[in-house]
Amino acid sequence: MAWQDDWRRVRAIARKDVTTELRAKAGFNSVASLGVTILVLLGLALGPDAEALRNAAVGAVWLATLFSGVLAFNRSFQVELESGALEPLLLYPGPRWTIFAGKLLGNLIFLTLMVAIVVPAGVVLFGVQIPARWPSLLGVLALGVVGLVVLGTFYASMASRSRAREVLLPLLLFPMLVPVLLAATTASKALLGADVMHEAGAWIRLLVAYDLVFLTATFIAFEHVIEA
Amino acid sequence: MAWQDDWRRVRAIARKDVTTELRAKAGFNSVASLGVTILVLLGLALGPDAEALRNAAVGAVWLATLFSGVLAFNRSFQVELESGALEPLLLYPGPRWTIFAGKLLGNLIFLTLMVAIVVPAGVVLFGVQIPARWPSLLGVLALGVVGLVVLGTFYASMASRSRAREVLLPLLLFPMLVPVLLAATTASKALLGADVMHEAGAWIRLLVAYDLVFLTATFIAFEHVIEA
Amino acid sequence: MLNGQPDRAIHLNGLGKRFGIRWVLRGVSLDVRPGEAVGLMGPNGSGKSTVLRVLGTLLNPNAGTGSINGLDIVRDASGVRGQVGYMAHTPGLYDDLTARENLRFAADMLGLQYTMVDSSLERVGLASVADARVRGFSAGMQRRLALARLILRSPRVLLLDEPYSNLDTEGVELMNSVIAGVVESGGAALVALHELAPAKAMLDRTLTLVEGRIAATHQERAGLEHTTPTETR
Amino acid sequence: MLNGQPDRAIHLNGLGKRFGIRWVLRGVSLDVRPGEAVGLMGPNGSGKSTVLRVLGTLLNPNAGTGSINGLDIVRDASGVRGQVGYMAHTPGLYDDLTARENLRFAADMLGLQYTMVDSSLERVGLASVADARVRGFSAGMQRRLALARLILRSPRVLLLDEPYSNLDTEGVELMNSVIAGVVESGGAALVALHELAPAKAMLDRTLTLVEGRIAATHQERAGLEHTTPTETR
Amino acid sequence: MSLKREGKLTSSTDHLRDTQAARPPRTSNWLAFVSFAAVIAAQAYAILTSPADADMGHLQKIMYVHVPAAWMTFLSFFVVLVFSVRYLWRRQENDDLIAASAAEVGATFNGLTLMLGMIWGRPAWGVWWVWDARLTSTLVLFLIFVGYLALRAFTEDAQQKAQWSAAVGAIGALNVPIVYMSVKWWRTLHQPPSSPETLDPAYTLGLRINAIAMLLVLIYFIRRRYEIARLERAVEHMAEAAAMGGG
Ligand code: HEM
Ligand SMILES: Nc1ncnc2c1ncn2[C@@H]1O[C@H](COP(=O)(O)OP(=O)(O)OP(=O)(O)O)[C@@H](O)[C@H]1O
Ligand SMILES: Nc1ncnc2c1ncn2[C@@H]1O[C@H](COP(=O)(O)OP(=O)(O)OP(=O)(O)O)[C@@H](O)[C@H]1O
Ligand SMILES: [Mg+2]
Ligand SMILES: [Mg+2]
Repeated sequence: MAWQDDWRRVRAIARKDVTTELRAKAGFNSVASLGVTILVLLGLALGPDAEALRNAAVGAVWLATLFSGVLAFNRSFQVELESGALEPLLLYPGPRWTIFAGKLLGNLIFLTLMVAIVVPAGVVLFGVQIPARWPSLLGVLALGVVGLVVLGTFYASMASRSRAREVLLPLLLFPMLVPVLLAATTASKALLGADVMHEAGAWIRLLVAYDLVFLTATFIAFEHVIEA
Repeated sequence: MAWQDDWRRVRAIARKDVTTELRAKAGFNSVASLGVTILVLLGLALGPDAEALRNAAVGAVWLATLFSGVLAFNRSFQVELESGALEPLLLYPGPRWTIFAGKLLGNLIFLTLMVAIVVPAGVVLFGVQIPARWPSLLGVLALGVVGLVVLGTFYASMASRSRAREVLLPLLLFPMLVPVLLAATTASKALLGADVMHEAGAWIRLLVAYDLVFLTATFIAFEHVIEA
Repeated sequence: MLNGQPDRAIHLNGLGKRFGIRWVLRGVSLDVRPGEAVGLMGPNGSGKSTVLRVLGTLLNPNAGTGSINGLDIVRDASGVRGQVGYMAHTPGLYDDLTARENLRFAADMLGLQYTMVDSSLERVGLASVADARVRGFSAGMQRRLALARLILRSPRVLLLDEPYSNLDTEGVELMNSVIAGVVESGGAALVALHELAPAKAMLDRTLTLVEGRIAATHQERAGLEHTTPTETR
Repeated sequence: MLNGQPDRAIHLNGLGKRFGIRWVLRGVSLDVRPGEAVGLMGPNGSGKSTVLRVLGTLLNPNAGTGSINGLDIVRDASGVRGQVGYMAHTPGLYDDLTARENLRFAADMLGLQYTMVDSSLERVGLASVADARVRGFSAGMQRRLALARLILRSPRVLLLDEPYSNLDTEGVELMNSVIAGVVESGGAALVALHELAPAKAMLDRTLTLVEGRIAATHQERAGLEHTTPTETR
Repeated sequence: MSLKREGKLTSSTDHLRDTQAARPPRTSNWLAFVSFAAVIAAQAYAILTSPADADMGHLQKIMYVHVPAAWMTFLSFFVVLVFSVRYLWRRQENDDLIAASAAEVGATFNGLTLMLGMIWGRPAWGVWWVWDARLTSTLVLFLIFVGYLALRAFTEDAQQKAQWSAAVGAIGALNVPIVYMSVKWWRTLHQPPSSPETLDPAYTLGLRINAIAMLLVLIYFIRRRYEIARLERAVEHMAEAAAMGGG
């Protein structure tokens, strides 16, 4: 029974966040458009050489996801703060990790939708050739997104409650995401290139390990973070 | 006398913004560190090849300035909104353009300080060779920063009052800044390369024209924007 | 009452305001004479705050006209702002500045001497915390500071939205003395409130707003302790 | 009073709380028995909100101990949260959700049936706007919705911070009936307020807080209409 | 190590009983003297005994600061990790203050390593910076702890600050080896790392002596910073005594 109650809480939080985000008209659409805009900017700044662009494609897609994703994470806690709704949230009885899990789930849904727009846009804009083994590419994408969401949600739970949320979140998050960025871009590049599956393999293992380590660590740490 | 009153208002707003920003202790420091962090991310995403990185250097510096600058612009109006201080601000008698001018001045100071950190970091990290004609490079930089601040402040005055400010501002601003980005990067690249002064010259003229046009346009438009 | 002053300090005629398609004010007409303090009562959501925000030039009306001391609230918004002291539900202060810096900023914006800052801090009883940041102020201290900012501009017309909330007894007296000061020098005040008690002694009459219309006028000072229903338009 | 219930619903002993180096509460001791409603008065900045926030487990005390129905507010915070209904200065609602969605969310978090949502919307008089977004609600409507959320959890102990502000007469009665319901079933209430009038009939006694210490106790219901200074600790 | 000397401050609710703890801690001047004397001696020894490097000549002598500084960076952040975890475990204010002091000192050494490395790299490699694994991960490590310090600066409530930075410190330290591995792999896919791995035995003794001297400095700095933090807290506790005690 207890786990059912907990699961109901997790679902309620995720549902509320997604609803709010979709309803705040500009919410999802504009984060996705922003992702595309950043892709264009990267293209222009790195441009005009087509070869150089193709090489930069993977990195650009990940950076665009990262930069626009940060905004989404911050918003998810900001909703709580705007009219002091975090206090009532903290005052519900029941375990606190459900709050983290709910936020995590909401952000995961949100970011998955976003990636579904940014990645095709990147493929088109940067002229990437889609290889036969695109399912593995999707796998890399998913692992990267999980890493991004786990740490993003965790740091947002603090940053968005401090006074400098917009600055603090990327400042904390970006250096921590260096392994994800490297692993995801290098693995994707390997999969896009000839093949070298064994090379991509090592990076994918790194991504899996990273996701597991930080999923565990943040779940443990969240209780300490949210209560203060 | 009237212009003295106006100038006093402009100064008061700029001073208040800078004070707030400095007092929020890490305010400036962390925006500057974020600029450096973004440079590092760009370096990692664009891959280990030194030649590719050198080519990307100018673009990367501008992007890092842009992405961290956006945060600064949003903050400058957010301060007004946090406890409903925008309403009292609007209720002071006297011309509304002073509000815009004050914000503009504050942001210009802030961004100049930031560029003074991000640009040297970019030069070092991306291995840029500083050419003899570096004063013209500084000129391009200044023109670019002005364009960035003018449009950034203007759009922030709208975006930061909407619910989706973090997303809306870059979404409105980035496409508008495409000419600045292109002109500044191309001119800088030309100045960094052999020389081709006449090539850089055309871009610099574009920058000057852009700055003047939008400085005028935003001053006119601001009265309509702020009052709604 | 001063000479050459229009005989209506606050004037609204058939004011209508809608949000989206919902009409929140449906033809509100009222007049406040110089030297008069009028209360605006009514149930939650009846439109009190909206009336004050329109008068304070923060919202544009969708129908009807209004003026403050003869200045039209739409066409001459900037002139109106020079006359009006508006106090909202929220204090609207800069949390990272100190009390004194907040008022100095206001003085800069209004073109006033800094010496007035200290005297108004004194008046609201915040002189001892003048150099503390507003962030740590309690609800009532913030409201006092907002009051200090209000008196800085020596307003001719006060528009106060539930000004007594969060204030202790001493704070209530302070608020009343500010209102009295403005009214006695020929100004006017329109005060939204729910609880009449703290303002009883101050108000000449109260208007009751129900569903965006003036439903009743109540004489306070004249001793006519009964409700006069007025024609709703 | 129920059986097996501790004889003190709310208990504080020597509570101290500081922000930075400034002590805001300097040894507050108080007891509220089951079946009692107690008012907490005092000037602005005296620490009323802080007392309630510490009792509601939103702040950790820096000195002293406290308990709610025998549960320690620090060690057993989670248990305390299950018993307490806390209402802050601000309503704490999600602006982009409707009134009903806000309450359904609360029901999810509390593990309650959705049917209770409709009945509590009914009770606070918001049934007609149940599907409107909270963003457009007036100050008083938001407070009513916060009240609806409060009764959803059937709290045993109420901690209310200036609950009457923004409420019209009908809203005040509603608030009083909620307090009465809790108190009559053996619960307890601690209510911070400035204006005694709306709560007069409800409160058994009031405590006055001055500079972070209890300065006086005042009997309301027992008819002892004078102030008893108590020893400050 | 003297860092671990127990001062008996204080979980947030207990410290009232222990008024002893409010007394300012002793300062440690002797350690300042010893550690700086050791650094001067070690530098003098190393500079005098080491032969000029075949490629770099006397430039090589930067090594005696650069390398120990790098080691001290790692050591400080290890201290941060240990005391952050310990804080989350025991919730003692002391642990937080030690972790914070170590983070500040570590960030300083980290910055020093970067600066000296770059100053060295310019003549040695002809560029200020290369995207080598060790360099890049040192920079990322620096940024991680800049974030940590920014977080501390942006939060006001002491307990919130302690809990948040303990979590961020621990998770940040956890990531350091992963960052190092990933940057290394990223690099090695294309070309071997260009950082100098080979070290002539002629330099090792000088290096070791300098490392020990630098360790003393590190201990001194962390302790000193910690004492200052304790003094700040002591002021608060004295204010408390005044507030709670006086009528
Ligand atoms: C910004 C530039 C640099 C950074 C961030 C940097 C960083 C580091 C770090 C973190 C270490 C300690 C690694 C360990 O012991 O595992 C180290 C050691 C060392 N560095 Fe640097 N370094 C830089 C530039 C240089 C340069 C230009 C040289 C010489 C040409 C150099 C020579 C050394 C040597 C000889 C060691 C000791 C190697 C060993 O014990 O294995 N470094 N450096
Ligand atoms: N920005 C807005 N958007 C949509 N509706 C609004 C907005 N502001 C106010 N309203 C609606 O206008 C009506 C009147 O609101 P107003 O705030 O003026 O009421 P009020 O009389 O001040 O109530 P209270 O006593 O609760 O403060 C309410 O029904 C409210 O829902
Ligand atoms: N987060 C905070 N940081 C610093 N100081 C604070 C903080 N919260 C409250 N204070 C200080 O604590 C004191 C008590 O505040 P509190 O809000 O409890 O007063 P109050 O009795 O509720 O006042 P009011 O009637 O005005 O609401 C005030 O002096 C206030 O400045
Ligand atoms: Mg209102
Ligand atoms: Mg209060």
